[in-house]
Amino acid sequence: MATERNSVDLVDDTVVRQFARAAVLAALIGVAALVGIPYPLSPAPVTLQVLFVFLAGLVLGPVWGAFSLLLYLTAGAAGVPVFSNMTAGIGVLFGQTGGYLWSYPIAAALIGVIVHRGTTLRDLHDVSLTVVVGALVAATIVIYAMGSVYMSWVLEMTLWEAVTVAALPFIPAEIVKMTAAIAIVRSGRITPVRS
Amino acid sequence: MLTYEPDETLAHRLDPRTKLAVQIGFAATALAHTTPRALAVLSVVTALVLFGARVSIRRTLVDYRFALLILALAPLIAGVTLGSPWFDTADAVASGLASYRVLLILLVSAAYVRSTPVRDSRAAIQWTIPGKPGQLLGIGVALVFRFLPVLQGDLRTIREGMAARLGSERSAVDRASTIGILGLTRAFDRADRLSLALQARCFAWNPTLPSLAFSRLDYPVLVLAVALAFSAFV
Amino acid sequence: MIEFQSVSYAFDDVPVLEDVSLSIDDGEFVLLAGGNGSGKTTLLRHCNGLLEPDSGDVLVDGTPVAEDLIAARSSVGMVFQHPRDQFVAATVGADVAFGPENLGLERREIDRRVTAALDAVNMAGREDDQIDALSGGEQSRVAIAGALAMEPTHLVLDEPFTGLDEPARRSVLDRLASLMADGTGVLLATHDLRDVCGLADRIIAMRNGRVAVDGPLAAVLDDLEGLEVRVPGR
Amino acid sequence: MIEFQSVSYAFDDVPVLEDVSLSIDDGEFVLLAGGNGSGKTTLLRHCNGLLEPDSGDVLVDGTPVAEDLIAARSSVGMVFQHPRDQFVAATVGADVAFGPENLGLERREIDRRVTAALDAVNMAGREDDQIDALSGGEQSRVAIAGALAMEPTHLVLDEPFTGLDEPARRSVLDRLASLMADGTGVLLATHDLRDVCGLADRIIAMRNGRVAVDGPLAAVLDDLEGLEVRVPGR
Ligand SMILES: Nc1ncnc2c1ncn2[C@@H]1O[C@H](COP(=O)(O)OP(=O)(O)OP(=O)(O)O)[C@@H](O)[C@H]1O
Ligand SMILES: Nc1ncnc2c1ncn2[C@@H]1O[C@H](COP(=O)(O)OP(=O)(O)OP(=O)(O)O)[C@@H](O)[C@H]1O
Ligand SMILES: O=C(O)CCCC[C@@H]1SC[C@@H]2NC(=O)N[C@@H]21
Ligand SMILES: [Mg+2]
Ligand SMILES: [Mg+2]
Repeated sequence: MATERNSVDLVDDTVVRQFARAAVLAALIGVAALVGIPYPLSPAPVTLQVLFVFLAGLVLGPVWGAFSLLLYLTAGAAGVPVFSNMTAGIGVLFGQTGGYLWSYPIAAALIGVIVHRGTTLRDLHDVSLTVVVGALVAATIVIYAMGSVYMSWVLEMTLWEAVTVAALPFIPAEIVKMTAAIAIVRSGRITPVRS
Repeated sequence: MLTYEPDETLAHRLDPRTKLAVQIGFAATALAHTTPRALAVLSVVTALVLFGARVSIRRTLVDYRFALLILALAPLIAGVTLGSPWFDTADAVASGLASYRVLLILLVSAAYVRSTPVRDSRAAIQWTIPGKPGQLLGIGVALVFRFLPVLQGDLRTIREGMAARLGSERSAVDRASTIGILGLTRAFDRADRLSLALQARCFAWNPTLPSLAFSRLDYPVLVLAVALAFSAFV
Repeated sequence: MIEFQSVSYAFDDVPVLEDVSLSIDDGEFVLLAGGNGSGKTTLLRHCNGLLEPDSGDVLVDGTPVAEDLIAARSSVGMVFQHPRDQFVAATVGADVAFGPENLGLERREIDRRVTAALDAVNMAGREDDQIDALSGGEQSRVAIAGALAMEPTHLVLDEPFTGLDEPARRSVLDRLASLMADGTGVLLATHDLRDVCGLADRIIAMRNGRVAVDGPLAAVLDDLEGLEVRVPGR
Repeated sequence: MIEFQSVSYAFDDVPVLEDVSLSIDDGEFVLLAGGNGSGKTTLLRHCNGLLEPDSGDVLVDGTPVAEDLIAARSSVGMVFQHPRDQFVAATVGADVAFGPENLGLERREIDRRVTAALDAVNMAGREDDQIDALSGGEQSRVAIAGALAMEPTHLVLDEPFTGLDEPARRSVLDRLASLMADGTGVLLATHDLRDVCGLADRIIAMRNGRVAVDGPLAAVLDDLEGLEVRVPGR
């Protein structure tokens, strides 16, 4: 019995806390993607996924935020119906919206790095609004750049055609999501785990 | 909804790693080729895969209907030009062929989803990705699978909890923000309780992995996967 | 008065309530007994329209619930089986005030009701406590206060005593007794009759979604045998 | 043996445990009684290092918990106050196997333990059931099985009987009795002594975070007055 126990290598308690949050957030993005509203102006549906990408970066920071999104992509690839309109499968990752999906971990990491200035998390009340807005805008640019470039390539459209259908129509919705993300973290009811 | 269904098909009997390899090989070559001839060959492969997993094409197309809508739109968008001739048929055909290969990739992955329980995917991840990242991704997939319905249930009970005390009398904005913030705090509370549960049950870096083994069936299929991957370069 | 007229309900084709008829008069205290999964919670959720019958009718004070949901929800107060499902605010005071606010009452009246309701569950002066930081039993009490503060004419409680300590249980029972004296009808689900049957006028026991027993406790005690409920003196 | 040596603990400066000393021997069944908010759950969470004392020591089999978390977590099995907080997998079998897997046992031994644990709680053959589709009582039993499968030498249960119907309660009690006979130490929190005190060796009653009473039930029955717990015969 003793030898058996000694071989157990427990996951550190602070890692467990961050990991559990990352996993639940990944599931939450799946819930947000359940109802994709098809949007007549674009070949991509309007969903709330991006809002949770924002929150992942803000609340979990660059490492665990990015991990959470990577886990989201892995779960979808493994057959958990977390992509828009309850779809799943590796095919979606290579499909026409694949560029957006691959951008999520990068966007979350970017937000985390800008807002927390590194891997130790800061109290979000100490971060100026300008920095938060700047981080969210930068992440949004990454998401749409990757989304449109990939779409133009995989569907053989010109880049400009892709941008007009895959980026521009979403700008108003994106502003709403940014506002919501800021309101949520400012409400103080969800705070980063800092130790 | 397209999900795993227990069955005895050829695809169900394959090791999940083999099936992952086939999908990746197929996607690689499909992304590299849009000639009608290549697409014809890939269509045959797709048909075989779907047959091997006994996937109903009609049902699958219904599940991917939103994606299909988009794939159908793309050639139109590509074809439209500002100014004469207003519609460029060559552009539209090129985009149409490109869209078609995306459809094939989606169908092949549908065969995986239909034939592979999440538990097998988890095992494949833990066996394939080395070290701690592989462990966390593997367990994480199982947790996402568990929490997806739980969080949906939370949203339902929040709405019911509000309705029972006449929350319906509040403004739409007030209601939406209450549901949003409550949904989030509840999810994070769940995460914090989940971490206690994991700790209490000895969550470790080196657990016993779910067992996986290649059978004789897997080897020819693996060869096919490698062939598909290499064909991306020809 | 709450009335069920041959109500049936199924979750995804699995029948959970079958041909249930019953009524609870004003000022009456009725226990709803039955083992795990017998359909108690499902029945209670019909009283204020959280669920709608597949067939049959539920009437509150003579009006079908579906016809006037607001009337039903303001006259039927409900305490959920899991208190955590019911909270809509971060602090005790804000949560208990939620219902009265939706009734459009004046601030002073709201404050009076919040104080009185917290008093009744032995949580006086705890308005500013965070709900997340309460112990399990304290959360159950706040959930009960939330329903009491609406001062409904009918109260529906789903196993309200699980987790409550002895003084809290007594104080809630006292409060129920005085409410009943003022004409409030009470329907209380439980599988432990020992604590409440002194006060109850009648017992309705369920089995497999059907009403198996309905009558005054003394008269039906023997019929409760085999219904998976705990009865006094055993 | 589990020992507390003048343990104190505060949540954000609010003292919740104050100078708690006690011990539970192997094979002993100790009840932890006390009203809502008296600190039972907080105390139990110290037994396997989910919380760490601000001052004082908690020892499991003579070793401070903080010094050897692995030993503490593998030898103290814990059943949470809310079973729903405890599940880490979507199906019964996967959940019960989680602990043994993380102990790094062999697959065959894991399967044996899962079968034995589910057997012990009358859930044999239910491995593939979805946890969310179980009734409340069945969920409680699966939670208990998850702790049993780790074959701990101490078992810590936080109000395991709330929500269980009569047959379920009996079968869990039977299992506890046979575990004790095999030398497992059991610490069970409750504020209703009526159901369990026949089996218990000793009662520890808490008030405001302090141990108010500690002794065999017969000897301390009168001292329990005013401790907000329900005792037999009242
Ligand atoms: N959301 C649901 N989906 C499918 N089945 C459900 C759902 N909710 C309840 N059931 C099933 O309906 C039946 C009755 O459930 P209900 O919750 O009404 O039981 P109960 O009498 O309240 O039991 P308990 O004492 O455990 O609270 C059970 O068999 C349960 O499995
Ligand atoms: N996370 C927390 N933050 C702050 N205070 C807390 C927290 N958890 C518990 N408390 C407080 O600690 C005290 C003891 O709580 P605990 O949960 O240990 O009580 P308990 O004896 O288990 O009660 P119950 O019978 O209601 O389960 C309570 O007053 C509670 O308000
Ligand atoms: O298939 C998927 O799950 C990916 C959907 C991507 C939707 C993109 S993300 C950016 C943009 N904003 C939206 O609301 N929808 C699109
Ligand atoms: Mg119930
Ligand atoms: Mg407790």
